[in-house]
Amino acid sequence: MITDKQLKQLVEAAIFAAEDPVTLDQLLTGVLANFSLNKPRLRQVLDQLQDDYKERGVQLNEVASGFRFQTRAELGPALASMWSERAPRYSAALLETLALIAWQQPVTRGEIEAVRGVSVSTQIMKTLQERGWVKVVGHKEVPGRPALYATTKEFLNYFSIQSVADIPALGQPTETDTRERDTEEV
Amino acid sequence: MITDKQLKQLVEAAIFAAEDPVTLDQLLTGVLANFSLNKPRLRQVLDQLQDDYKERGVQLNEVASGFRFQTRAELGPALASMWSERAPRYSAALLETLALIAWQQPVTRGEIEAVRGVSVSTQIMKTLQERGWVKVVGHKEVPGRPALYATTKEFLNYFSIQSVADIPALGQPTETDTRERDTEEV
Amino acid sequence: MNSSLETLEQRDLAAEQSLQEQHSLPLGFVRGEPVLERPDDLYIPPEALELMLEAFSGPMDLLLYLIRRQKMDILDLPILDITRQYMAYVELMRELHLELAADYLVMAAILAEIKSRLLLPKPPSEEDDEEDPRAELIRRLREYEVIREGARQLDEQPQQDRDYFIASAATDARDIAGQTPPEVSLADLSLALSRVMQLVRVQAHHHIQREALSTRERMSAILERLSQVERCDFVSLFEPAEGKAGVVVSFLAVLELNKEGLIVLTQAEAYSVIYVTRAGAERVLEEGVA
Repeated sequence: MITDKQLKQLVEAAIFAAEDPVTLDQLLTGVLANFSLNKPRLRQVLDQLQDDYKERGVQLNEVASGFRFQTRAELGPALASMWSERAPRYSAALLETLALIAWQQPVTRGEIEAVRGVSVSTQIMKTLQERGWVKVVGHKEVPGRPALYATTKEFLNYFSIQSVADIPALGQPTETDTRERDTEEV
Repeated sequence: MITDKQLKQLVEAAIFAAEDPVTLDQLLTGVLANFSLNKPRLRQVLDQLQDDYKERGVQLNEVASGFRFQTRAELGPALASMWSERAPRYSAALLETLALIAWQQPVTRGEIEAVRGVSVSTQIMKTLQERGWVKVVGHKEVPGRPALYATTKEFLNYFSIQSVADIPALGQPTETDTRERDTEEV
Repeated sequence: MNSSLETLEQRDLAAEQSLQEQHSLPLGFVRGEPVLERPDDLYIPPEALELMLEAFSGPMDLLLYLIRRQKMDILDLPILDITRQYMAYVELMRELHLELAADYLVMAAILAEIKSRLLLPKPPSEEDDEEDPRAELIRRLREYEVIREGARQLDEQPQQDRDYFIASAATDARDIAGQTPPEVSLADLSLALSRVMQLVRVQAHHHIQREALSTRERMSAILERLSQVERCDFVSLFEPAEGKAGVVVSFLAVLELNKEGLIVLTQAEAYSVIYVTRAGAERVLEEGVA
């Protein structure tokens, strides 16, 4: 039989080794399959583990899809430097979508796609909205009631312009235009 | 300033959150950049962490390319049953090729074939490179300029060895081979 | 795993047969077939031979096996015996048209050559000078043996996802890191705008009016306002402080919104208040009134 200590080690290791959160059932039918164990007993083990990690850099949390270890919330900002390489540049597709929204607003995704001749990825629309540059101002009264997108005040503020009409017109390239333009996809 | 407890939590969380093993330098210039810390002090923290985890289901190990947490050795069989699909098995031909590259690196495919007495399949070389265990480090200046292969730190990490010398059979060079052997990763 | 191990152990070479060979061999298939138990009986069922050859990683491996089976040292390579046995296997492979044979044939040629040199009578005077014809093969066998043993030891090392697993924790730190979005210059935006304008010009062949920009923007502002209030007074859409130009822009925006069917203008009677509602909202309003 398995000792209490071994049992705790096994559950702990299984949760750490799993790529996704692990449910009680997954543990019972997986690593614990050979040790007839009931749920209340496993719950106890998990409670103990949660307690063990209370003061540690990672903690055992129960999320919607099961248990997982995650880094302590307060450490987030300090840990963020591990991934804070310079943000990649926005793709041409994203900027063109943004320009089209600015120009043709209020506009549906279908209308943007009609002009660009390619589908606009959900990721691009999400990025633009998360950035606060684009928002939904209504829905078009056609089948499917597609969202109508428009630019925001934050968008104007970011580019320090009063209105989208202030976006420099064609034929007046500034010196910054000559910069390298092979933007990376975000 | 950061307390000793916070420091330990931060290092612990960073190693758990990192995708690959983490070196002292990576920690010092990364998450710890804001806390003027020296290597001996960080070593102490890592020693303490190693100690903290001695009896746990996961342990802090130093492998070829840094520190990582990994599951306790005895738990391997029980855990493997949960993820049997994750454990690939390698053919004798692949392992021999890998051992030969580790032992005689940098080595050409022709040289591998000469020792094994059998042609090395392109599939094996592809698999070894895709796994990140073997890479081309140059070309031999002979007709055809064949690629010279060497093993990587990922290879050492995967097989839990610090250096090729940890494999006793490969530990000592053959009398026929006096070449520099420890072509470390660049 | 256990039953297959036992099967292998019957093969009198358990001590030297390497672990990884067991891996590559579909052992369940063999079912205790005494494939290698009868060294002198060269009858081997074709499918068993195929499996057996799979167990060997090449001619060197087969040679080593033949030597070990005779409990001989590589240094004493009994070339006549080994060559005879090796040729028998190769002959079988040829009969079975096994693809593996090519590399095995090269070794067969080497063995045959050594054998012939050994059998050739030598002038006694030269005997000391001439190198043992087996020397090169012995050297290769020893070198190969190191590799084979190295591969076996490598396979016994703790391997990721087999003997140990990487322990990792989820983190929200990555999302925090992702919160520094890329910078965009106004010039970049201008260039993107000119690209899409060009696209439209090519598609529509109509004149592009940049002046329309502010009208479109005003349309958005009106729509947004109408998403917050059910309806509003037409007059309230105009901001006198904006001056004449601003009023014109607002007026154009209302006309355009109406044309595109995005708003509905209602007026109970002449000169009464004109109400502006979102298209689709009027139904809700009417229901509310009724």
